[in-house]
Amino acid sequence: MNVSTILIILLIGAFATYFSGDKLASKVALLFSLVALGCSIVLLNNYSTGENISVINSWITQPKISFALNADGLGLAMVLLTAALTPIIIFSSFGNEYKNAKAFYGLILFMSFAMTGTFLASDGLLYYIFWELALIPIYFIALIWGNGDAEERRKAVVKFFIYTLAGSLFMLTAFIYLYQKAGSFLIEDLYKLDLSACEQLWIFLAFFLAYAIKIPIIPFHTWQANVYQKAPTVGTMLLSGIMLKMGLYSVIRWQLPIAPLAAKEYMDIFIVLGIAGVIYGSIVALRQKDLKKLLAYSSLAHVGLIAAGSYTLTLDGLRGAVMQMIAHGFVVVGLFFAAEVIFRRFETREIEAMGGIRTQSPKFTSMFLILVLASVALPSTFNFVGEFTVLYSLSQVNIWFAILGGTTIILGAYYMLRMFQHVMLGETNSKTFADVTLNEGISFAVIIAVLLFFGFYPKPITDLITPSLETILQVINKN
Amino acid sequence: MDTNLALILVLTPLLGFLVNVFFGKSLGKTVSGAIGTVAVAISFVVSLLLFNQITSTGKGIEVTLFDWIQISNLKINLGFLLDQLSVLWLLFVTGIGSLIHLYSISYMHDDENMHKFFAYLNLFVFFMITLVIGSNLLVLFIGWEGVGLCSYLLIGFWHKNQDYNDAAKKAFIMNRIGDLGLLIGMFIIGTMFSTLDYATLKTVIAGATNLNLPLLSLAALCLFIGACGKSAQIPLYTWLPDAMAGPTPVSALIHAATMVTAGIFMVTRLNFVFDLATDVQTVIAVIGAITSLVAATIGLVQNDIKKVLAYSTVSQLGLMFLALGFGAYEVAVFHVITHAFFKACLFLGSGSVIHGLHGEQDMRNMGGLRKAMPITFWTMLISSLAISGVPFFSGFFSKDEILLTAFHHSIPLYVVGSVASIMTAFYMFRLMFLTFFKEFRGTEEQKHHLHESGALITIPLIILAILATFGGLISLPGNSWLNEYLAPLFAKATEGEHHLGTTEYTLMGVAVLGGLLGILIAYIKYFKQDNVPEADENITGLSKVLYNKYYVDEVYDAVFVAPVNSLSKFFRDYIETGLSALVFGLGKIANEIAFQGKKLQTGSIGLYLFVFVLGLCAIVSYIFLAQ
Amino acid sequence: MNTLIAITGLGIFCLLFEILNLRKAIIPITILGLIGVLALNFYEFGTEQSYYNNMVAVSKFSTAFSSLFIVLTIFLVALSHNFYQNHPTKISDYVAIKVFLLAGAVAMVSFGNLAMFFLGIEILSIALYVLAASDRLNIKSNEAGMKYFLMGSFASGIILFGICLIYGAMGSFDISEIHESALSAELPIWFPIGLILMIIGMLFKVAAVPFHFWAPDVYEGSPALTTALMSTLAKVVAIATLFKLISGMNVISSLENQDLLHTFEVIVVIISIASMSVGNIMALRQVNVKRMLAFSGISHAGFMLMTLLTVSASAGVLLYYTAAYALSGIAAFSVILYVCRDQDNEDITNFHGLGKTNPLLAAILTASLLSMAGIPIFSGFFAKLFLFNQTIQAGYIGLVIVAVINSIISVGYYFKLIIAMYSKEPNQERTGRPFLIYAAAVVSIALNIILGLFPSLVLDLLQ
Amino acid sequence: MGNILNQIGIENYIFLSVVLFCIGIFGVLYRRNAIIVFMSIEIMLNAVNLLFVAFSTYHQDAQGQVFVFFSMAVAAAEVAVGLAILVSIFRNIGSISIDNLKNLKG
Amino acid sequence: MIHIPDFAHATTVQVIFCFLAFITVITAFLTIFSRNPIHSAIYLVICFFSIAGHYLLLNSQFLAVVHIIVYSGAIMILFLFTIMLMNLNEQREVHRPRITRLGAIVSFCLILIVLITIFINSKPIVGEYDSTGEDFQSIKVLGKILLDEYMVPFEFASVLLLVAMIGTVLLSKKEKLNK
Repeated sequence: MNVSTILIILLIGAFATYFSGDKLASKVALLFSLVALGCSIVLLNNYSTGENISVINSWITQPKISFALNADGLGLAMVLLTAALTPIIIFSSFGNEYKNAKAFYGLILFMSFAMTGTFLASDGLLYYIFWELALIPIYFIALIWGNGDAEERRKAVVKFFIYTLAGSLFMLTAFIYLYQKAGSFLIEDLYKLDLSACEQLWIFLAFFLAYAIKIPIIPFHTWQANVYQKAPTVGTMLLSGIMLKMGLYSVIRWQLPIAPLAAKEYMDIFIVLGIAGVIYGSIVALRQKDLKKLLAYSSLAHVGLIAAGSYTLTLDGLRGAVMQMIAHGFVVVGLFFAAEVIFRRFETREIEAMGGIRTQSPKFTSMFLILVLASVALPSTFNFVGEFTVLYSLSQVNIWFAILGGTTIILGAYYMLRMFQHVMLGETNSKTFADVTLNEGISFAVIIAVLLFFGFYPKPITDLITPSLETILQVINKN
Repeated sequence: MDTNLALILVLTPLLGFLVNVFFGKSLGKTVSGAIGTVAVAISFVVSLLLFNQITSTGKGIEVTLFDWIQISNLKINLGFLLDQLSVLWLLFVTGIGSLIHLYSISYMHDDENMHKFFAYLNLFVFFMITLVIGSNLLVLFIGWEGVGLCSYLLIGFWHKNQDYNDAAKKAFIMNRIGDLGLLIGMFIIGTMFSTLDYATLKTVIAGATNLNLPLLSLAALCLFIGACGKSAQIPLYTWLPDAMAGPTPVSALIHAATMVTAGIFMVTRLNFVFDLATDVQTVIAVIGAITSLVAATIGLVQNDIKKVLAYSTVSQLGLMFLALGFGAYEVAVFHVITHAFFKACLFLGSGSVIHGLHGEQDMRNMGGLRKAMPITFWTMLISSLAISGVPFFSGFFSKDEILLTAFHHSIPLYVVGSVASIMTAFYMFRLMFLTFFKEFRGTEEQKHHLHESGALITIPLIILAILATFGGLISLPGNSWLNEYLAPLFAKATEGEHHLGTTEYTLMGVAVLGGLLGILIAYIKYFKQDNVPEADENITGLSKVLYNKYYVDEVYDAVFVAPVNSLSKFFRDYIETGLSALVFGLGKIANEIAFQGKKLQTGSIGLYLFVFVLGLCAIVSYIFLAQ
Repeated sequence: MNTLIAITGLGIFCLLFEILNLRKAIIPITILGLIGVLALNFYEFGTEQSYYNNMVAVSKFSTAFSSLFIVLTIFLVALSHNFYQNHPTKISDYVAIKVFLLAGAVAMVSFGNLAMFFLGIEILSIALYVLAASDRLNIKSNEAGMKYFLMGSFASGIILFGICLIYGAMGSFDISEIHESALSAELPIWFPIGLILMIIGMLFKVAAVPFHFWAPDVYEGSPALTTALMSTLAKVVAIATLFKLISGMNVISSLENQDLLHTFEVIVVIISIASMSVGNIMALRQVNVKRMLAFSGISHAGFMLMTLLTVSASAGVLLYYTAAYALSGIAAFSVILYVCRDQDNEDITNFHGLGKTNPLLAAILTASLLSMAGIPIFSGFFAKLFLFNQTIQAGYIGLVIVAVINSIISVGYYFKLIIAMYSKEPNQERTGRPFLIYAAAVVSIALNIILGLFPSLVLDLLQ
Repeated sequence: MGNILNQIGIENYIFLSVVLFCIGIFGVLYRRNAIIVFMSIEIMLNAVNLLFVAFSTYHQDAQGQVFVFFSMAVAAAEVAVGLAILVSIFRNIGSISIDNLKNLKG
Repeated sequence: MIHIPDFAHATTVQVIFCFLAFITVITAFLTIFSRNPIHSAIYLVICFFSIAGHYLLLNSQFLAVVHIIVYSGAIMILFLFTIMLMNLNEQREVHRPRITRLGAIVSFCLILIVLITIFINSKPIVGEYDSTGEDFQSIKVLGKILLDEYMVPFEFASVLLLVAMIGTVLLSKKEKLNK
């Protein structure tokens, strides 16, 4: 058993879902995603016992491209994130009726497949293929099942697709260039390359464009809020919960080790960009009228901090970034789900139109509040562990980075609590708000349990990711 | 064994919280209240056990549970440190906590969400214990933010009122500003010493040569900013008066006795750091003094009974920081304890009054309650005497020591502190006179229902009044049990150990006289002359400025909040749309070129061939002629 | 050679069927015949041989491309069944012309003598003129035929002039002789001029800027099946022939000898960039799908021209690219034929809601468009990848960056169609599920994806 | 008898052909009448044919002349098809001016 | 290097060449400039004849004959027939816009100048033209080459003509629609 098993399960699952018909689709999808989760846990176990679970097969001879999947701690952590979030996301959608559900759930599984592949691929081109493949399902999910004015949605979605594709094509060019130098797309060979500073800079920038758009880092974020708002909530969860992490993961896995000189030389600039995202995102989030848009900008702020952490090139920065990725993945999925729960009852996402929910639904309020608090990195949630580590690493580089980045805990609290106040508190709304159903509650409970458990005991994850991050750091610091 | 004790200590309130959260509603109000109270009481008992152990062995207990966060040069455990300081704190946190829980059973009995109230209170106690007994700064930080969260929840307990919610939010955010400072301080300390553990830190600093003192001072300053946020010091104090929106027991427990003293706890905990940063100590002293004066002046004219107490709290906290600034940690701690007694008592008393008047908080509508609520009156009177520094009540000793310390270090600050003390006496007795003397000024309806509160309310009041009276005994001048008890904590020889000489007695006399003067003025103004404060719109002149708290909230709003909000609007409306337009612009340009290009494709064969020939000529001449 | 003979024979058979009144059987039998020819062609693969005084030279290159042409023709013939339902009396003519056209195409990639080349290109062109104008009562079709004919003959004249000058320089039409003497120092200037003129003529056939103006008009006006033929088979044939001309006549070395190589490469780069950019940008505002695909074809021509910069190494890449492009083109046109069979135009509005009424066809069209846009797992992506790889290897990184930017632009219009299919409400009933159209669409897209999954199948053929 | 080109010079034939070829191009561009345009194309082809023959003489080689036969066949075929298209256009719109063929554009 | 004929000592051949060339160019121009299509056709026939004259001058009699037969005999008849069929004998051409004419003239001059310049700039052909003295262009030789060496293209030309034939039929055949 090796890592390709997960991919196969998800791919088969995608097709099985499609052919199982509209009625069964959601359940089949859930089943397969759970199987994939189980499989990834088994693989994790195998990995920790030292078993070799990587795959490498020759695929195309000329140019030399391999079907290489390598599972190290970092990759497995991200795979686990994907495998854990997919069932949650699917399960959370049980309260909605989707027309043509078979295609919908099939696409979700397919997207999960592509994202898992991205996290596992250790051949540059294979990685690129998965990276692009992940784009197609979300495009259709947002386009077909999205909400809001159709024309606006089309514009937003097409912009999103073209924008992200634009970035990634430059990455492809960089990969081809690297291939010319290395004669192989395999990551080990790319790591070994000895590139001049100038080459590294260009390659770094090409990668940066792809990742900055995907993550997104300002000023490349303009697609984000609109797409989050227009996409169906499931799509938004996939995007914000997992897909953004593809960009961040790639920074650590590909960009930094391949072009370390450039990363070191221009470190400050990229950290500043990340931190600027933190501040800018937080400030813009303050005055958003749409709940999903607000969450989108909050996401912008958080990933900005993660990116800044990654670019510090310290073990702490990378480790904090990875932990924060996982934590943010869960919390953002939870928050968007909360928005969806409200939407199911109120049929609106306008913050102004909400309020007074707390009186009617104590359970929902509590869970939402915990998620809000996790999002503002209250200690004892996993987010705090990540954010603390990242901020600490920033302080190692320059104390001002930590101070500026740290404004996230103030501004974040400001906009999140303000949102919470207007959405949940206040006079009882004239509309009735039924408390969470069992299904909804389970999704919330799982997310909250994960966040709190790792908040107090992050060691398993730290232990999992540290060795591979150290390896990457060695590559970065090789000269 | 120690581990188990520590875990019982911490987890019982958490258990109480969980039980109340999940089953509170079905258990009924009384049961859920009882569970909450018992949970805290158990912690109190454990604290007593621990106290006993510590006093007998004289050594702290360290408990390490597991590795928590790993950072390259730091390894942070989730562990507890139970030493003299933390156990002392535990005692009054859990002790007063138990009393207030008891009190709340009755006080909150009419509220439909009583189980939640107890849940939050228990959660608060849990976090407070964590804060106190954490073995390193980061565990402290869990508690630190956790109590902030509970404060947020409890201030906004009546969540239908958006003003209360605003107050809660404000408290949380101002605290967070301080928290950032604390975090930065931690970062610097972590970087410098590769540890956040108190014990290790102390050893490392003690053994260190060539310390980077400026950096350490910066760290201390950042930590102090954290303390400012939590302990409501200038410039981050404005949240505390607003926090009175919460139920009165909350004000008593969180915003008077325990949480707000966390800053003092932290500074005391890290005394070895602050001792090295003398500049920062000066800053602390100055800020403490100014805060105490400013808050006292505002307190002079407030009409809301709880607001008066709130500003009084800020002022007293300022005094404590004054002491901290001079390195007199045990003096500050002493005042923390006595303050906890009398201020909790005052708050609970005011709660009793408010309870009796069905929610009326404006002193202009009170008066003459002495007869209707004798126990409340007497307990509050005792506490007022204590806070005013009338001799032999607990406040007399602690406040006196602070002023004494100040006098030894800085005459101007001593003067400021003394003035604040005189004002304290004045406004406390203003409160007493307006509330309990003369005739009742409220409605007939209220008058009809006036009654003394029940036993569950009065018993805590009585106990606290007793403590407020005799609390001073733990650190009598010249023979201080407290100083000895705390001595192992401090690096330097204790400062508070003064020889009682002429100067000291003179100062003591001056302080007593000052206190009495304040009481006298209040007596003349509000008893003899029968003044009642003016209605809001008639307040003019300096009082208006004071009544409106120097307009600090407005200034903050104009300087910080409004710009951020308008910046947000600006970003949202212009930058975002601009950036978006930029991206769409590229598409638009392409489309425009396409639109123009379509015109070129006229459909005319002649044109097509013409371009063909031109292209042919261009290529041929470029290849063959352009050399 | 046998392939050529077999194809011609098959064409004549088609005509005979009409006489024998076997119209119903004509399409199946032709398809079977073509499959037989394909087998024959496969059998020839790997043999390097020249026939009849080197008139026809069979090589790996020629057989590989011939196979591609035959496969494309099979699809096109299969699609003819439904397309010419209303013209039962002419169906044999249509099919026969297509088969002869294939003969011309095969001659164009397997010529050993410029006479064969010229005749091949003329057969192809004349067949195309006829097919373009074949909807005789439709003024648009007439106009398309006329435009194509006029400009095509003009280009033929230029090619002929080029051949003439080459003959003047070499005294021979034989490719291998030309190949040998191309390096001689004493060549008159006629030779490079002739070459350039021939190349320009071929650039017209592949519709490269600035010789592209005919393509959108002709594509739009021609009957849809003819457009399919032009945009797949004809384009592929033209670019393959151009490639074969340049490699077969040793053009690169010859130009290098005369210090003309650099300017030549500059020209190729400029034309390539211009074709991509003009094609992609112009396609953005088109409402007619055929016209849009015409511009898309122009841009793909620009991409394919990039292979001319690395002639010695990129035959395999060109084969792969053309196969990927043509197969997705066939799939796309199958769907277009289905959707627009009862319409008098091919506007995008006809595609509204196809995702709901015919999810399979919509998926196929989407897949083919994604393939053309170069999204992974479809062969279009690998085609671009190999092409970029090859081009960067040769040092033209700037060109690749322009190509990348163009790929981005192209997504804009491909997605316009996808959006129309999936996010607009259907405006018409679509009934009937013609088997051959579905089969052609499914098979071609399946081949496309298989090529994507196993690129080495094709890529290594010409290594 | 020597090579006739000794008296005339191959360059002159080239120039003649080029001029003739260009006249053909000019005609295609200049005239709107489709028939005349066809004729112009014929002029172009003939210019090439002439050059073929001249080169054939120049090389003393018959292949050039053989090629002329093919070229003639092509010309004949093209004219046949072109006129057929022309006729059907004429039937549809009653004109053979290529200026009327502007329906397809944009 | 333009080889300027020395008119004073011009050989007969040179005179004939100049004359024929003159005729060819002039009639070609007249073909284009004639307003009446029939006149154009007539001029074109003259042009073809003069080209046949060139062939004769180059001593390829067979080709000259074939040329006359194919062009003047077949193609031009086809043209004339079509002109008659469409009743095009009077001028029906709409007035050409000036820009078209200008464009045509510009491109004519341009391409002429470019091509001529290139050929002038090129290396002149040095030395005598060889004359092998062998017979290379008699019917016999041509036949041999055409039917032996060039057998395949010859056959292939038949395919070309077949396609043209089918095509023409296809374009002209009326059919019963929707049978």
